[in-house]
Amino acid sequence: MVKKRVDGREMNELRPIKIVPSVIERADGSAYLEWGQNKMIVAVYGPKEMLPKHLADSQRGKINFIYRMAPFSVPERKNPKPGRRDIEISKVVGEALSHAVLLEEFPGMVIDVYVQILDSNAGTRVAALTASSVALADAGIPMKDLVTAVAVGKANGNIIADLNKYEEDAEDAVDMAFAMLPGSEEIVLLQADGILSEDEFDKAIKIAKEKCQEVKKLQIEALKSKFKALKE
Amino acid sequence: MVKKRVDGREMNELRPIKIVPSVIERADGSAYLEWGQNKMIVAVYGPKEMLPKHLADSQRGKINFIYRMAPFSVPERKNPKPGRRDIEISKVVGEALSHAVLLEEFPGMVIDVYVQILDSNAGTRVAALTASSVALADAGIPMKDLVTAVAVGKANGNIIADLNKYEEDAEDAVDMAFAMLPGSEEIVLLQADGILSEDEFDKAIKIAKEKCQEVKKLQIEALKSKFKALKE
Amino acid sequence: MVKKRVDGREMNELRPIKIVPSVIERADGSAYLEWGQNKMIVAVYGPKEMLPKHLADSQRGKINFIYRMAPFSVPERKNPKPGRRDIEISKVVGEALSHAVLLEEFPGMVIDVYVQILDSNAGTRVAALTASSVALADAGIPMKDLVTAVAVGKANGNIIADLNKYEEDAEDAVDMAFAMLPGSEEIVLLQADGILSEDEFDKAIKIAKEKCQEVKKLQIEALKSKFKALKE
Amino acid sequence: MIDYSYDIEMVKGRIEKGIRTNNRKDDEYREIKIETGILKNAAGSAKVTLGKTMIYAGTKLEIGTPYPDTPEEGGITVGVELSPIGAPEFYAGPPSETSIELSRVVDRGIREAKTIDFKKLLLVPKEKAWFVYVDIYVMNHDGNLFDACQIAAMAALKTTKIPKIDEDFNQIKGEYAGNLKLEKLPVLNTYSKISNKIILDPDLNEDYATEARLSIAIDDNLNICALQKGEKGFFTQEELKEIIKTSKKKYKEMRKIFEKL
Amino acid sequence: MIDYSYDIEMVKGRIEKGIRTNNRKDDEYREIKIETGILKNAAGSAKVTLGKTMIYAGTKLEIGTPYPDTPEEGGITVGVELSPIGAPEFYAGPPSETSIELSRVVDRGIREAKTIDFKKLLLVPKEKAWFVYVDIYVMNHDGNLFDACQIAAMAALKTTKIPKIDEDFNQIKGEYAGNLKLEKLPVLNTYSKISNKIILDPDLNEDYATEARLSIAIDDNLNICALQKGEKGFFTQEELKEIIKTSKKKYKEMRKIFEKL
Amino acid sequence: MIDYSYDIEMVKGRIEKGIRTNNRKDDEYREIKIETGILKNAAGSAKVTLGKTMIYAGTKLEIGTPYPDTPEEGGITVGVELSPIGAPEFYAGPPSETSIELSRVVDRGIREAKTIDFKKLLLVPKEKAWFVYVDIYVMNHDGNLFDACQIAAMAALKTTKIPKIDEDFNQIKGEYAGNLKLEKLPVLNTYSKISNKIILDPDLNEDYATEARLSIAIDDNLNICALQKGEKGFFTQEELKEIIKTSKKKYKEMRKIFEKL
Repeated sequence: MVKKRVDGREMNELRPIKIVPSVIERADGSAYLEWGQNKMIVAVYGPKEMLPKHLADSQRGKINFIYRMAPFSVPERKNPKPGRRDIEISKVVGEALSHAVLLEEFPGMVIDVYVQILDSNAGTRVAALTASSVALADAGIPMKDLVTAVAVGKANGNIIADLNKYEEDAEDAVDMAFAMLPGSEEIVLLQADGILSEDEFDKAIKIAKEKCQEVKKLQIEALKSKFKALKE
Repeated sequence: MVKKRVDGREMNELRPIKIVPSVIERADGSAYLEWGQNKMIVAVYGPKEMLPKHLADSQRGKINFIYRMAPFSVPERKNPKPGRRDIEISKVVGEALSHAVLLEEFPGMVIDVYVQILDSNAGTRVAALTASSVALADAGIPMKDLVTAVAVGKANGNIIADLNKYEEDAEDAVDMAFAMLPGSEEIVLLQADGILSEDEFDKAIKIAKEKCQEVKKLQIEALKSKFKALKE
Repeated sequence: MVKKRVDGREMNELRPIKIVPSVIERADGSAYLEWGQNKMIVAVYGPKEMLPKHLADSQRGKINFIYRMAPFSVPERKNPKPGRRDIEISKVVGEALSHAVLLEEFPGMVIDVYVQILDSNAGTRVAALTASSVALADAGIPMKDLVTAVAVGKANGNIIADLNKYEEDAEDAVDMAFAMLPGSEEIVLLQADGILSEDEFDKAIKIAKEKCQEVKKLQIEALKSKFKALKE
Repeated sequence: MIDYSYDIEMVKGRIEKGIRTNNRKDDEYREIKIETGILKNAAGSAKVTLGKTMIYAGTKLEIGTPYPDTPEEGGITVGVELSPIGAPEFYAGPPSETSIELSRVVDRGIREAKTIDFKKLLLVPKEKAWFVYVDIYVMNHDGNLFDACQIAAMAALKTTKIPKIDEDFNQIKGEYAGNLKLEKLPVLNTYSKISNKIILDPDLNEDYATEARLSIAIDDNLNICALQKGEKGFFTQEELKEIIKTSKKKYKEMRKIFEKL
Repeated sequence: MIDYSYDIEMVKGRIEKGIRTNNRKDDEYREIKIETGILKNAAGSAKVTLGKTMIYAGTKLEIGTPYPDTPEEGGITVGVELSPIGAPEFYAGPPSETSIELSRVVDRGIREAKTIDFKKLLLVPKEKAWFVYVDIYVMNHDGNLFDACQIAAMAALKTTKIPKIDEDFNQIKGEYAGNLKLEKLPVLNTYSKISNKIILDPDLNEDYATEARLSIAIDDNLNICALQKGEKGFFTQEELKEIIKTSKKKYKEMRKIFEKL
Repeated sequence: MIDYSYDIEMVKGRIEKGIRTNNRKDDEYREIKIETGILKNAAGSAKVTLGKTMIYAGTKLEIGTPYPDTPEEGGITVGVELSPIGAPEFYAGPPSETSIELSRVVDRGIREAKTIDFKKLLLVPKEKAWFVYVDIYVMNHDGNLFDACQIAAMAALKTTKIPKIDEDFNQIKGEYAGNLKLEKLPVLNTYSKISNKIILDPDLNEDYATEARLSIAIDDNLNICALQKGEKGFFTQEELKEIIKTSKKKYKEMRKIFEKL
């Protein structure tokens, strides 16, 4: 008998993902993303002049990445003010995104990337990163590649892809946020909590890389369908 | 038997009003106002350069109106920090005041109008607006007219002028803040809470307009007595 | 039988004091100070350009003095945010320090002096002031004299020097923070809480002045040992 | 991006000639689309588009202590977030005064109409009652945020489920005791005065050209339950009368939308 | 507006020659006027003018939990607000360090003199006691805010009524159980040192020219109960002695003002 | 002051040639010095120097209410303060995002290794448990704050005494019921990638030249218990493998330091 996960998925099966670019009229680029129960909107504004000017870098542009969760997006109502978790995620996900963008083309400028989580069930940061690179492409920002992200980890003794909240609460749960540039396999995001042996880590990375290629196809399809729609 | 109100007033009778301009030596203009139990001081500083400069409007000046209640000015001690109510009142009363001031004469500048409520018993925002236009006149700011304000509304089935706190707590209470330029009858403030029929609304507006003319006389008298005092 | 204090000290005996200059590599000047149980580090950065510029004084420099207590430095854990006490101490101690520094030599500039209290047991502000003037000297900031500070006061009917926490909690306790320039005996800090007669005050000041001369020697020794170390 | 290149004077000129985008009439709303029940962690949720203005609203219920002056009542809190996603002029940070006014006008329209019977939210007198939090996100700003936010709030509230609780008053995850009952269905209508014309539901260009704004909440009995004038212009008494008449006329049309939810 | 056009050097020159505005003596206060009981929502209230410096103070009493280290005591909190009404250099926003120093010096003078017996504020040991909030607004700043604020605080406290409470410890609106008792009547005197002269009660021009400032609180037994030196200058021991002597002399004069309230 | 005059390109050039200051090897830590028990008001305390990076850490224990989802557990809170004492680029004010990331990485390394058994901190189920606060001050920043702060946190925790309490759950001053027990001794290792080389424990110059950073926490069983990649560069899978191997090798060396405390 083949073991399955609580929601019927295979060990390395992703939850259903839906990506729709160009959903916010006033933004320079945007994307709506569903990933299992997770729902979010990303908007990109810029490149534009960095203000106040003393924060600008005369050599290259900057990504200002802001991740926020709505009060109703989690089981217990969240305070509307950004918490320490929001700020940490904004920092590391923004850094991961920065690697892909050709920032040297925007000296002294900033690109604002805002993510609003509307509903959540584990894995919002990798979903946000995946959606953000679609929104950047939608905005026409030059990038060396998309950034593609997945969570991998461990629950109940199995190394699995794309944990849900129930699995994240397992006694032995490990949640690992992973992102790479799918062309070069350059790893730009890696955050993990929980106990993993070296072998388990290797296995998790292997799955993560495979799954990123799968997610990348969805990103490309979403962008293609937009440009197709534009042509028609 | 003629019905009267709990404090003995007629249905459309205002509480006693006292206005004294020029009470704050260091301000460019000021006024002290008592309206029933309400007591407040308004000070005007400006016109002066708007800082930071990027907030300035090169075509016209701005009114920066700030309304604050002292912790001891209400039955339950108020937190000294401004609340959401203070901020909303500051915005709408400031907009009402702006209509009367010849802002095109002060491009790029700002006029600060500060109101401090010291004691309160319903109707502070209309009292603040009434006092503010006296303080602006006291500061010599050119205006097309004074702004004159009253509260009207409903309590215990009657359409009445100038509700007190007791009346505001009636089951069917409606409190409507109203302000106009008494010369042109241009309505610049209108805020209402509570249930009013169309007919009741018309009646309330009619009373409000009459009462504004009454209040206007008190504003003019206060200003005259000041200039008279100056001449002597 | 000679009366002694709870910790065995004479009435006008200071607790052991240890001063070590130049403890923070990245600072322009610094000092570590132990005074009884009190432990703290002071760092000096500057003189440097005052920003934002509109806060600068074109005639003379400014001291920006910041006093902070670590959450673990007091018996009950302190909130890490600065409280009203921290802010008041920063103001008055900074003013006391300003008198000694030749601020006219730094027009438009600022010298930052940061004090972090790591452990405490009464008298941290005078200890901070004493340490700060060593750190300023360590930074090579020109001063007309050191500033030297002690606490004096009253406990259980005695006028005493350098109260500890236990003595500060006496029914009749008076705590008086005192600082002077030891050369000219110019008094630059004086803060007292609690009831003192005029005679007691005179006696306390007399002790304070004597004790300052004692503390000054320790400041000088600390600075000398540093310059000696440098020469070797 | 929506093209906002034409200037305020051009908008005024068009309004004077009675021309609105897509030949809209002065008292006509843009197309309204509502989806509800879209967010699982929210007790109630809605996505509303009013023309190109896009709003998300979600509700949460929490148990709290009744206020001392209403010991047998729960309560409601409405917050509007002008998300930086929704417009280049919005920024991340504490609520602006625009956001606070918007929150309070939407809140008052719902509260004053007695949309929710706060007594029905009571669990234990003086001790425990339900408090309803409505959080509204402006995700694309193309004008008339007041009405769009009110519709989103009403849609989220009307589809709000009350959590089941255990004997310790802890919410049981994913189980519900029933729906929040809305006693009334108030409608908010917002008007702009531009060049002495009054138009309903201003779009973003019309918002920019607005001299005075009036928001009016109408209840099930066609009474006025809240009013808010904004901006630096003025209204005459005649204009107010006209607005009230229009709003009473619009009420049935809008109510149908709420009834269908 | 008060004319502050003449510069610090001119003030210094005048002080050196012993000239003060209105021929005031070095140890003389400007005219003090006090009105009390002027604000109905406040438990106690006062308007104080010291020359042209104008202060409003109001008190409120609230029931709170005693601190663990004083389980049988209530407490007091003093806050001074430098209202933007009172001077062009004041601004709306969180308290400045000037405002915090002012609050704390006024608070300590009153607290250290044991003006209020905190044990008498107890209602239920460890559980409930009265806490007194004194909020002080500077409405016109013409110098010496320390003494003006202290007088206003004392006047508001001395006329404070303690609310009547029901068995649930809720305040009964508009009813009072008696007056707050002041056990002591401390007086605060503030001095400026300008060009080596010491003057009492500096006005605004003198404030600007001040090299060093000393505030001293004297209690009923002519003891010192609080001291605070401020500004970047210094005092000599002899100057401190002179100040203490003057303050003891002034005590009776000022106490009379408090007694009359 | 430490001389940081040579530029990033020079650091890169040196790293490429395999040259580090003081001939340090790529996987070698700078000298580590630890003093503990240095602060009396702290429940536990440590001063740590890692080369010229200097950290103070102190702990406090307070009784609080367990979270509803862990009714039988206490907890831990780690905060890192980038004190303006420690570097000219640090400033007084609310925590920066750098400080927040640092706090959370140190916290997770300790938490995920199950260093403290939170169940042992329970006093009364659902009602009372010990909460451990670790406050860490960066007093001189010469690079690799992650590892220096983790060492300081571990040293302060390992020497933390649990206060004695009376029957009312009040702490008895200066008396202790025993030591906080550390169940595990996790080690945090931080690596910089510079010009395609991976080096352990970057000093400040190396910090500036870092393209990508990786912090990895290893537990007693040589498992990975936390990972954090930072900065705008990337790692390859091979580089990660290399880092994990080095970290497992370093674990015993570092553990000895913790064991000696």
